[in-house]
Amino acid sequence: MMTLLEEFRAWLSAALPEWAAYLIAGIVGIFVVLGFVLTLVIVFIWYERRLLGRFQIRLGPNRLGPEGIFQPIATALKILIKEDVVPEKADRVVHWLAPIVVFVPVLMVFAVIPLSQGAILADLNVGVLYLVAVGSVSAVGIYMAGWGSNNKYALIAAMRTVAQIVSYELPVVLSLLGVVLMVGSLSMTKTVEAQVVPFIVMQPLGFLIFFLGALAEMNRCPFDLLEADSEIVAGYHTEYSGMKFAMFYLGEYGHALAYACIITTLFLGGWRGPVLPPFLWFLIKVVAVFSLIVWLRATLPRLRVDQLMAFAWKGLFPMALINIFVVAVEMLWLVDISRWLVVATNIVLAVVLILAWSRLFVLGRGRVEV
Amino acid sequence: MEIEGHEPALSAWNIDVLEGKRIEELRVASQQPIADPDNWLGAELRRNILLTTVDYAVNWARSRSIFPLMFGLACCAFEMIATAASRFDIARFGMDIFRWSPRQADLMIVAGTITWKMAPAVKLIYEQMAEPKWVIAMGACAISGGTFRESYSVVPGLNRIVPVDVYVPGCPPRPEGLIHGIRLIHRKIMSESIGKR
Amino acid sequence: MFDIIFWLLALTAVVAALGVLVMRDVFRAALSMILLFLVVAGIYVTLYADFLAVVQVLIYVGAISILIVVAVMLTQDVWRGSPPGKFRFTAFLVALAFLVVLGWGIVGTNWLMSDELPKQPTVAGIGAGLFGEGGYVLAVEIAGVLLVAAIIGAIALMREK
Amino acid sequence: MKFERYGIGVLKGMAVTFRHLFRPPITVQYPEEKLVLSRRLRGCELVWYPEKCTGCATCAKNCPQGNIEIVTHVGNQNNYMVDKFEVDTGRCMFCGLCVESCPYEALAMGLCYEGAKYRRRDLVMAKEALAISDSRKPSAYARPTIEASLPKQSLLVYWDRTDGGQKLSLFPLSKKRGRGV
Amino acid sequence: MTVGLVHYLLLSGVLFSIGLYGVLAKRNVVVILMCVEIMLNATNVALVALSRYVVPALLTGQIFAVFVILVAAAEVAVGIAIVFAIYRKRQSVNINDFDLMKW
Amino acid sequence: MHDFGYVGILLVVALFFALTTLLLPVTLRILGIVPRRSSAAKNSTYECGMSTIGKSWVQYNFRYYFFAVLFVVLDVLVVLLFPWAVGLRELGLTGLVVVFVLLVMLAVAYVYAWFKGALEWK
Amino acid sequence: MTLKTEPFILNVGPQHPSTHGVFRMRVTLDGEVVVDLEPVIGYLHRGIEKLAESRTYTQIIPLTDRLDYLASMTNNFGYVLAVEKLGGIKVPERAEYLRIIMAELMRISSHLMAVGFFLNDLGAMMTPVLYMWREREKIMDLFEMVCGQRLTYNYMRVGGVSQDIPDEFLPALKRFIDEMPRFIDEYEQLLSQNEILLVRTKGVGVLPRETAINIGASGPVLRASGVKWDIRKADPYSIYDRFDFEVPVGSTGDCYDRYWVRIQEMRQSVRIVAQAVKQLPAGEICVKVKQPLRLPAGEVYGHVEAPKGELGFYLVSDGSIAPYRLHIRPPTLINLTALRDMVIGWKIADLIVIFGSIDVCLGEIDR
Ligand code: SF4
Ligand code: SF4
Ligand code: SF4
Repeated sequence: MMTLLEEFRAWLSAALPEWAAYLIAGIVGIFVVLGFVLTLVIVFIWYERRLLGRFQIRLGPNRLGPEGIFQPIATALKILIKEDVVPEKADRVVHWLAPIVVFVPVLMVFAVIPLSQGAILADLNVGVLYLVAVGSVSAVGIYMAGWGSNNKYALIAAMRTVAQIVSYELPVVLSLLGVVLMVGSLSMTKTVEAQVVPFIVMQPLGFLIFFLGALAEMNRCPFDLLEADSEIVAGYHTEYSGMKFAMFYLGEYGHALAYACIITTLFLGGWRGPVLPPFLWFLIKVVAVFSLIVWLRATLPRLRVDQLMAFAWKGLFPMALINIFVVAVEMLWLVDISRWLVVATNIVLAVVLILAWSRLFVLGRGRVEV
Repeated sequence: MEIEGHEPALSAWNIDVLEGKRIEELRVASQQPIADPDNWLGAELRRNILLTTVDYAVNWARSRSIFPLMFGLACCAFEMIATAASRFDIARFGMDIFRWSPRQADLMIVAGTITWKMAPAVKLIYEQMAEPKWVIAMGACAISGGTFRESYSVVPGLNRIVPVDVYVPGCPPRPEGLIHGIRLIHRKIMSESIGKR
Repeated sequence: MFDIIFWLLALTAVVAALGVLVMRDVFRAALSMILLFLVVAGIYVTLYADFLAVVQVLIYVGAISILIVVAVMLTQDVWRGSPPGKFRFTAFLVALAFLVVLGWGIVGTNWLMSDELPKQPTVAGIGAGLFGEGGYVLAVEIAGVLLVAAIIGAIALMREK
Repeated sequence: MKFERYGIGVLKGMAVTFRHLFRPPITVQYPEEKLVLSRRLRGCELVWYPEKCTGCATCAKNCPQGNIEIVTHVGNQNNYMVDKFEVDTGRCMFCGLCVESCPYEALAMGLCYEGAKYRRRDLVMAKEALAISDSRKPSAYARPTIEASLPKQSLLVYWDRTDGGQKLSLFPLSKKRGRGV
Repeated sequence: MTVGLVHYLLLSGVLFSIGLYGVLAKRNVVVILMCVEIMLNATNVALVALSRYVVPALLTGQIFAVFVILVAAAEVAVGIAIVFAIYRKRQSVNINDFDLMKW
Repeated sequence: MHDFGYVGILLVVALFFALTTLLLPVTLRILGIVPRRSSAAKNSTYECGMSTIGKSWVQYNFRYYFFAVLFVVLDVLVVLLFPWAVGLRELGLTGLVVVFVLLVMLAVAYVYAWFKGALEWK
Repeated sequence: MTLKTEPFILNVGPQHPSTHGVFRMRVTLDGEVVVDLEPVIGYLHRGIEKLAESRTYTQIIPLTDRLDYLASMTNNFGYVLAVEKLGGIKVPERAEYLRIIMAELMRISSHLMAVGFFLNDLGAMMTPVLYMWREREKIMDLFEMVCGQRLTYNYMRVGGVSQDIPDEFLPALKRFIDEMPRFIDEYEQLLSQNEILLVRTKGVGVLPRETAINIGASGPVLRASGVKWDIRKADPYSIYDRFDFEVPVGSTGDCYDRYWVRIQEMRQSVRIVAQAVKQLPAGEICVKVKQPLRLPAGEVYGHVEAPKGELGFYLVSDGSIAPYRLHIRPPTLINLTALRDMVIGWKIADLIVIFGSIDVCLGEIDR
């Protein structure tokens, strides 16, 4: 099936030379996607502030425009015209490059996300892996920011990035493997099409692991160690001001949006849904996932870095291993009998594993002899 | 502004001595209050249309999303937090993103008694804030030393070390009082012009 | 179009690789290396190896570079931790000689080129090649053993006696 | 430490926050709606009755920080005429000891709490600024006689009731919205 | 001349030589490790290019590249482990300090 | 390969976007809208209002280097499984057995690491 | 399996999100692990003890407000108790009850803040603080109703209290103590069983019983270590012997116990207030004392169980209108001495949590 973009290109190339059609189609598509992303990011910033306010029995920004919807715009404009301080001791080049390295991959993720039926920029054959791969680049940016600032708090945050990648990348990749096993392809559109039953039902454990891993990768509560403001002030962007800080800020919300989109696509059935138009379904699901993230943020304290690692390595990783193996076996023999049998076994598996692990696994006390 | 340390010089004693020296220097240097930056109050601005529009946009953005720098020093800090808490919620003014890093903050709310020992830190953090920046002196102590003005260890007023834009009296001021002060800051920002700089 | 992209990528790759050598700051050298990895991924894309490209980013940028950065932290005074060594002249000669021989070999060889279009998609093909019957199953298992050995070896090495 | 509770603790906590989502926010939209404050409020000013004051300076004596400056001269009925009555509200800690000690009830705490100023010198209140006027009402701190005339304080304790409590509603914002600044 | 196999192989050769020079000349073990990675990458480029131009219908070259990546990972892991082990003994990552005979 | 072309264009656009947003304040500064007043104190490192003691680029003690090593190796193994996952149906039992052996080996390494205490933060 | 790298020194504070004021810790870190800690205090040294020597006994009361500004009422209470002890002044019944009500409300309020900010230090994004602040606001409302200020009450006087409660006070207070247990339940539900909180606090920052006694810790910090010592029971002052309440005691002395003890103490305080409201007699609220007050020459030590521990006032009088010397024994300064032993070997995140669990107030430490 052709994507909308390809159709558009085919339509264009009737009139234009091949390369021009290609370029124009690409740029138009990209601007549609970018427009979607940036609007949604701005809306999300507002939405989170308001929702967090309501969770905390207060109002949140409500004065600029109807219900304060213009608040993020004012904030963005203000940050834009704020002075930009680069500390003298910092590594200037790295300090300047870091925001770009954080921000660009976030935008790149959206290349493979089907916003609606056929509305995908590039339906890559390796879409699912592409997501993880691109996602891991922005961690390098965070690391650069932390190191380049030449600030001890930022340095600690940078090192925590390493800890986080090291622990969460594996469970995330493994849980994605579960999805791929069920789809039989790495393409994102195929993934959506394969979800007659959303994968959150098909493999709840995989979803849980992926969700937790995603929380860690986008530095959200309870894994927001990189900017744990009660510990290390502002984390890796302690020394950033002005537009560069805004870039991190946008990047953070862009990340959240990206992961909300990914979770929607991979586990919630993407744009599929009855009655409403596909794009609306997609939007609703994304907002729902994001609300869940905000809800977690409003409730939970954060883990310590070694506990985070222990949790990932001793908890999520073995669970994910068992999960993919079971899923593989199911896909070979069980799924042909009945899809619902798979659902049932997987739910049982999830419950059993969670119960077992809660009993078995011990988070370290964390004291180190010095 | 750095204590360069090669290992032996890094003893706690040496650090203390260096910091003490800095306190004394600051103390000597700040015997007189800094004049209030208030000349805009009377002045009538003459600006052209373009400048006015740009000014308006700039000031609109600046005044409506101030990131406050939390600078709680003493009792007043708790009224400052009360201002941020649910009942008074300065998030309504777009101030819900509290920054602890001076790089990202616009408004320093100094709430509480400033001692001479703390004064270098206050000054340094003020200086590390990125432009444009504003300062509120909250509470009697920050305005004038308040209750402890006679004391040997207290700075008699924040305006000895940094210029203060708005004074909020009270001991501590009520949260409403602080919000009122913030609204004064808003008004001040709205009257600023980029042409003047 | 394709040519331009290739030359761009090739140039960046060489510059990035030279950057690793030239920079005294080990951290910047590591960043330069990461850039090289990314560019190599781009080169894979031009060679129709999409799966490899993604794996390149995932493994090299996401994992190996992280490990190297961890090791960078062991350097004392990272910002001037990579001074040129004693044998740089000899090394330069050796490398140059190697390059000349290699280049001569490459240019001189008459490559048997095939005009077929490359196989797409690659993932399933690689899967079949790695795990299918008649594929490199044994090699995969050996590689698995190697990796396990690497883990065990690394842990044994790093543990304190 | 084991995760013995299978994550139930986390879910319980989340239930609490979720419940709060459907409680009315306790926020007062300050510049537009104002809380009725305590009748004994010690606001950030003092209220002085020029005609009641005898210039005895008991208040100045009782002020812990000597914050009240009184200069008097002897008038023609052998009384004191107050030349200067100055309080530095930028320094006063509003402890109320001066008010409590005034034998003639000529000094009271003010009800004002919005005292922010741009200039330090504006905070020093002289005779005229201190004197009672329509806009400057005394509070009932240590003045039980005027207590009854002041409105009742709105209390958060009665937050789900409308009598004597702060009024709250689930969607307060759509109804009342202030300008940006 | 359009870009073809030779270009890719030359690029790979250049990268390989750069890596080689680094391995021989550098003194910081971590940098040496980086240079080894560069060399491995160069080989991979050659492998994939050969696969693309010589046997496009088969994916042998790419499969080989996968194996190279596998080995590279193992190599880095062990390499870093050695660096750590030596660092623990010598408090340094400078190769001049690694007087292996004195271990 | 068309799709990767779009990704490439997106990369260029994204880079361009990021660069312009970063350079916008620089332009605005020249126009005088963004203020700039730098001083030695402003450009000094922030550390809670105190001066930095010693240097900030320090040798940082990772106590999780075991995890890092383990991660690299396991990550490679896991990524290797993706082609198998895609072709699961075609590869059938053979593939499953191969992967099972791989997973067992992986588990062995993992369990070894666990028992050797590599999964403890020491 | 250690690796030696150079440790580096990090300033945590004075302007730091979780030093609860202007405390500064010079932390020597090895990676994330704290290997040494040097507390630096004095950033809020306001010279209260010195200022007190030049003020009359009444004028000192507002100064005591500013000691532990989260528990001003208790400070007032402790100070006037000391003065009354030296002066031999008998306080009217009603005033005694009012004092108890205020002190216990203050304890609830202070513990709310302690627990809230402790949870905030754990990273709970302000939510617990804001919930608890709601209850604190209610208490503030009540105090404001009585004495016109939200934070610095200046309410108690030598010989009684400054003013009687207004009519609407008691109904509001009754409503508050009726609903308070429900809110405490809610807080417990919010995080007490949360797995993350448990792994972050259980077994972290243990203060063994002996050490706690040796350093002279008091208050919840001491009780969490398993010592049943509460001045309200051990040396009943005012009229605490008339109330029926329990002293919650922890077992291991870790951060979780300190948290738990505080929550339980809030419940007990609610109980005390409820009893006091029931027994509240009518009558005088203050005995007349001669102004300015002169105390007989001599010295006295008066102490109360402040929310944070034993708050003592050591007063030396030479018969003049001002004290010759006033020394304050701040509970948190003493409790803080345990910090270094508790944090060494823990991570920087734990440092913040352990520090938060001690619940310090800088106004009191630096004085
Ligand atoms: S002004 Fe009053 S409340 Fe504020 S810090 Fe000073 S003494 Fe405390
Ligand atoms: S205000 Fe009262 S105490 Fe003060 S001088 Fe006047 S009459 Fe005397
Ligand atoms: S309120 Fe207190 S500080 Fe203010 S003038 Fe009166 S006695 Fe002095």
